Amino acid sequence: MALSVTDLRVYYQTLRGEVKALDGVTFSVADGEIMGLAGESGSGKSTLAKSLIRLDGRMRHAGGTVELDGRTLPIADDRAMDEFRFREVSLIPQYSMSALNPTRKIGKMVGELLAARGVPGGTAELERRLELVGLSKDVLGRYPIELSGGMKQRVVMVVSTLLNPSLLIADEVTSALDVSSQKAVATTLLGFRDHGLVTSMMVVTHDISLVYQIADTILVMYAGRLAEKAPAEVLVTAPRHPYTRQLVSALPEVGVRYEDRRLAGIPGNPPSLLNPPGGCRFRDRCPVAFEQCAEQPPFAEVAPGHLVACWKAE
Amino acid sequence: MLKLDGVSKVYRVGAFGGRALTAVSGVGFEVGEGEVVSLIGESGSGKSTIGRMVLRLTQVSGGTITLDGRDISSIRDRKEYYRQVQGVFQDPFSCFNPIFRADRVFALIKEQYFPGVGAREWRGRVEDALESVRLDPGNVLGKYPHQLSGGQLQRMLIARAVLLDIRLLVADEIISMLDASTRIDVLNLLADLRARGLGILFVTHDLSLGNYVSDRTVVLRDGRIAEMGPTPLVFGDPRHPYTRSLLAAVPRLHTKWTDAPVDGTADGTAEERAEDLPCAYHEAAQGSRTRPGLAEVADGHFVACSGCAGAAPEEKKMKERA
Amino acid sequence: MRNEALHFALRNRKLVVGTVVVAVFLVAGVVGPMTIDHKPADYVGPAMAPPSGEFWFGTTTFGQDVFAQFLYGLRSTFLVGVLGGVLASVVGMVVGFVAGYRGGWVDELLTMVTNIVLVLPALVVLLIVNAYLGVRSVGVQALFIGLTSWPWAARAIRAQTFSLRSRDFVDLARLSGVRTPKIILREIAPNMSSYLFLTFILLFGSAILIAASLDFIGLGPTDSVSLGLMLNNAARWSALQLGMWWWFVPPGAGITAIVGALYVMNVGLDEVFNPKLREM
Amino acid sequence: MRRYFGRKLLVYGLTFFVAVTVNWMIPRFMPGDPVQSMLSRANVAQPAAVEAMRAHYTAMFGFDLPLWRQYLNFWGSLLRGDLGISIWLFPTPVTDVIVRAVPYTLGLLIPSILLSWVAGNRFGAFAARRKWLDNTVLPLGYVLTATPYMWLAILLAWAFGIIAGIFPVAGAYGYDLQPSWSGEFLGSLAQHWFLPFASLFLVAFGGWAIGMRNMIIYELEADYVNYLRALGAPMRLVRRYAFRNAILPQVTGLALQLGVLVAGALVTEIVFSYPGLGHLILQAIQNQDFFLLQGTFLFVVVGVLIANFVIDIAYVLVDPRTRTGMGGTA
Repeated sequence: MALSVTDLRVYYQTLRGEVKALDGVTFSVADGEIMGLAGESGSGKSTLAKSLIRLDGRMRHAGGTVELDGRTLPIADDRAMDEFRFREVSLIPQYSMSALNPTRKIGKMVGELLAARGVPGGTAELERRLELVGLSKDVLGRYPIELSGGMKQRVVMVVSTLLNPSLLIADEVTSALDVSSQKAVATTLLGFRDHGLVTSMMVVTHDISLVYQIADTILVMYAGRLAEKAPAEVLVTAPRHPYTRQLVSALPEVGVRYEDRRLAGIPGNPPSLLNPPGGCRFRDRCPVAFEQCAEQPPFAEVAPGHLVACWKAE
Repeated sequence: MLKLDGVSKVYRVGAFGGRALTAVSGVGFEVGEGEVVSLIGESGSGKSTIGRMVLRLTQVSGGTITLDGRDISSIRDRKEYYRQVQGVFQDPFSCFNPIFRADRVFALIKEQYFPGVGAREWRGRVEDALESVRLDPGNVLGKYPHQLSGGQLQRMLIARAVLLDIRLLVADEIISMLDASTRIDVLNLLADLRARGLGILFVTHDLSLGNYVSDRTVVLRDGRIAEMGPTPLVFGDPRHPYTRSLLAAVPRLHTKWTDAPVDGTADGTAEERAEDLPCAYHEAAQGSRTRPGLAEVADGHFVACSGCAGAAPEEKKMKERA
Repeated sequence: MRNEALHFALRNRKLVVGTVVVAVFLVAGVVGPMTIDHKPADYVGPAMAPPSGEFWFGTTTFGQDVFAQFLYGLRSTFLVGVLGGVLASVVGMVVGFVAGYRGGWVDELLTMVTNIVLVLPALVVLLIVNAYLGVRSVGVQALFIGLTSWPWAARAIRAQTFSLRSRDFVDLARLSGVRTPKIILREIAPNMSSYLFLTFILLFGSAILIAASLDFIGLGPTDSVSLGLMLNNAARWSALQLGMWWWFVPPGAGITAIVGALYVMNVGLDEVFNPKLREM
Repeated sequence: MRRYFGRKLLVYGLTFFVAVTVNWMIPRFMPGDPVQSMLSRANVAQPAAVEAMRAHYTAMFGFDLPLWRQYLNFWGSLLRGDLGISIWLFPTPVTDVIVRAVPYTLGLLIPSILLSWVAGNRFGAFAARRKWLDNTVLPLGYVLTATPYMWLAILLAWAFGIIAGIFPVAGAYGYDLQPSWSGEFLGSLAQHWFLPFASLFLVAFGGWAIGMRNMIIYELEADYVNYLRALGAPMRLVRRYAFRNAILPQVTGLALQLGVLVAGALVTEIVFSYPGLGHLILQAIQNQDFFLLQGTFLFVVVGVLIANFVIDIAYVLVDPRTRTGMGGTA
């Protein structure tokens, strides 16, 4: 079991009070598993991704544990986390285009980063990996401004995976890209796992169709909690949570036309996480809600590898 | 109704406009009443520039855009034009001035176009417009933009356009920033407007969205039309290698990329494959080249040269003639 | 949203302290002179008297009341600051808005003019202008200060306008048929109101400092007293060598306190308007 | 690159042109006969000198010529280095008076600007690290930048010169000394130099420290910092990068502040009767020596323009983006 998260709670401090962005999350990711983490804005998916590597200034660890390869990650302790970052858990950020120091040559920056982390040399490996994503070693002698957006993204992908982390978090890496580059980036991620450069991966996205292409399993979040986790194929073809079901059926696909089949969205809005209502958080928008939903359903296994948080998911 | 003819846009960049950058070149297509035309392209394809030129937010460098046969740049009174043509943009949050209440967008319309209408009657009209986009007026009026969701804001903007009783709506990536569970409703709204006789120019980078809602599709690449025609034809029988590669790259829900035929794997392979396939433009008969640079391969289905080897000698000939 | 800003404004120590200091001096400058029955230049007391119950700040070599001069000086200091600051803000705003919104050659031209005025050292230009003016008043001084100190404000406002111009709500206003001046005034300027206010505060402070320097060199107003002029007189009549600290400490301390309080206010306001800085 | 410098030089050229034109216009468009008013206000004792001066100025202004001729002649004599003759130090040419004063001003300005910039930046970056430092240093910094240069100069002169008696408070060297390379003279020079330098340094230092502190805090929120922190880079490395990037706007700030710094040096010289350009300006104003004043004005403008250009070059050297960006496109 590469990653196991137990009852993780992370709150955001805001002017109006604490936003319970992540409110009791329990799941695990197996060795070699690529898990897609899908959800809409405000679902808590980014908070989850961030809290596994670095809480930002306004985030507070309110409870729960994270274990990676049997060791507990001290996620609330910024200093103690440094040891794990990059080596054990690494991140490809959403902001790849601006993730590189603009006034340092790329090679120099990576060298200084590696030296600071106590990793000697590594130039040959770096060049080899750049080649793997189709970049020549010349980019090391250049400043970020001299590279195109796509090149910067690939450089960041290579740097992030340089120390063969056990867990790689890819946070919305494709959302700003065109379809053809999306595909290239997604297949590169897949290649990292297949070449053994990373053990497991969490691909955070709002685009289920995209993550479906490369993920083994998909975890769907709603309003700070988990809704459903299942093998990708199952989640897309036979979802059990009413939210997932409605979400998947709201996605237009190439070939579906308005005249032939009118799709429908989910009416209503997610609840505010400042003072979230008790019980199932989807209940107000749920077509099958009943009395029991006033109580929070457990995230229970309904079939092997298929977990759902819904009283009606049998 | 709306007709673009050989439209180009050249930007001057650098100090004192030293260099020229061609964003759009020689684009021509039409949007009829009650017709949704989607303009599909990747970033840098010039699709948004075309939308802005139609909205007269950017000047046309070459060619003409006409509305009912009238060159839009010759319509001196912009208000007269904007009464008929309106736009909705990508980022709903950026469309609202954050320091004012959201319904100010309606107030602006009233102030500019209907100063004579009484407050009560106007309120009735606003409420009707909001209901027509399935918003509860009580829920959205009087709120600040940050208190509303992206979907609600986007619908308010559509309601704003509806208030003017327009004939053409330019919808520039209007749902790409919305959540999956609400975007389809906004898309459906466009289809409803079309049923009311509105022409819609739907600018998008997302093929599945364009396919869902549009009657005709124009595929842009580097500022030029690669392929255009009735949506079922363009998506069902793409003739330009670029269209094909785009379609191959679209993530689908029930088919994985890996399920596709082996030749369509990672990057650029579709392009390579194009060399083997004959270029639809040069295959077509001389007589079918009814539009500049485009050959009509089926009824209303136009395709441009794939950039094949056949282009070189022909270009040479053209140059010699010129 | 507005109330939120007020909420933080009242809890921001920097802002409150800065505002109180400025307000105290402002009241002293406005009301103070009315409580004193002699003119600042009148010879009312013994020469060179140190501070006492009668003359709080002592007297000059000629027996003038330093405290009276100080109060009147505050008045002209504020006057120069406000007039110069307002004028510079207005010029900076007009140039910045027009250049940023119109772009193209208008922008090129205005930027060029801005850069030229920017690299010209303001004080030296003011020096020769003022030197040729036989009679100088606070108003004329403020006028010329305003005309020379706007460039950085114009540059900053231009940059802000430039980024706001591309926001969709500006396009939407255009689609609503609103004309350019109205768009600038009603869509763009309100979004920068906090920024414009901060700019004004900084210009206000710098106008006071420039005026003080001019006065000190001997190009101050010929018809009234100012804090800078007091320093000039103190230096000219050897207050330093005579150990008359009460003559040169108060005016300088007054300027420092006002300008410093303005700067601190500026930081406080920035924190109030910019939520990102609130946590610092 | 060429384009960048070309543009900068164009602006500086135009600025010089504007400065010269202003210089030419002011006496001509102010009310009254400039020569008459100048001479009547001038404190010149010998009547012979007055006549000589009148002849000189009338010829120089050339009022019988059309305006454009006057303007061209003005440029002509300017380019020959002829700025007229000082009234205060009649009959020394203005150029000579100024050239004698310039070294003193530069000797004050250059060290105080450079040292305050370097020290202020270091200190500001340091203050941004610790909350208590930030809370104590910041207010001090604001007080320093808000202090009028001449007031701090007066306070220092009073405290260290009059009360403590450690430093002299007037002149550039002892009255009993003649300029030479002797140790005694150099020592006196340094002693006289220190207080004006210190007051210039302190005021500017406060400004740079605050500017740097704000820039560093801004930089520490940049994406590249978040990325480095997410990869576990130690704060030491992150701070180094942030400092280096925060320095860039401070270089630009140096150019923007030049005018203020020069103004500060001028008034500081006046406090200490330091025989630089500031002292000349005071004398020129008190003696109604307009030629000296205008000549000094032109010198200062040219000096500031040259300094601006030096800073432009420095900026290109420290920011790789300008180099590569321009190299790639120009």
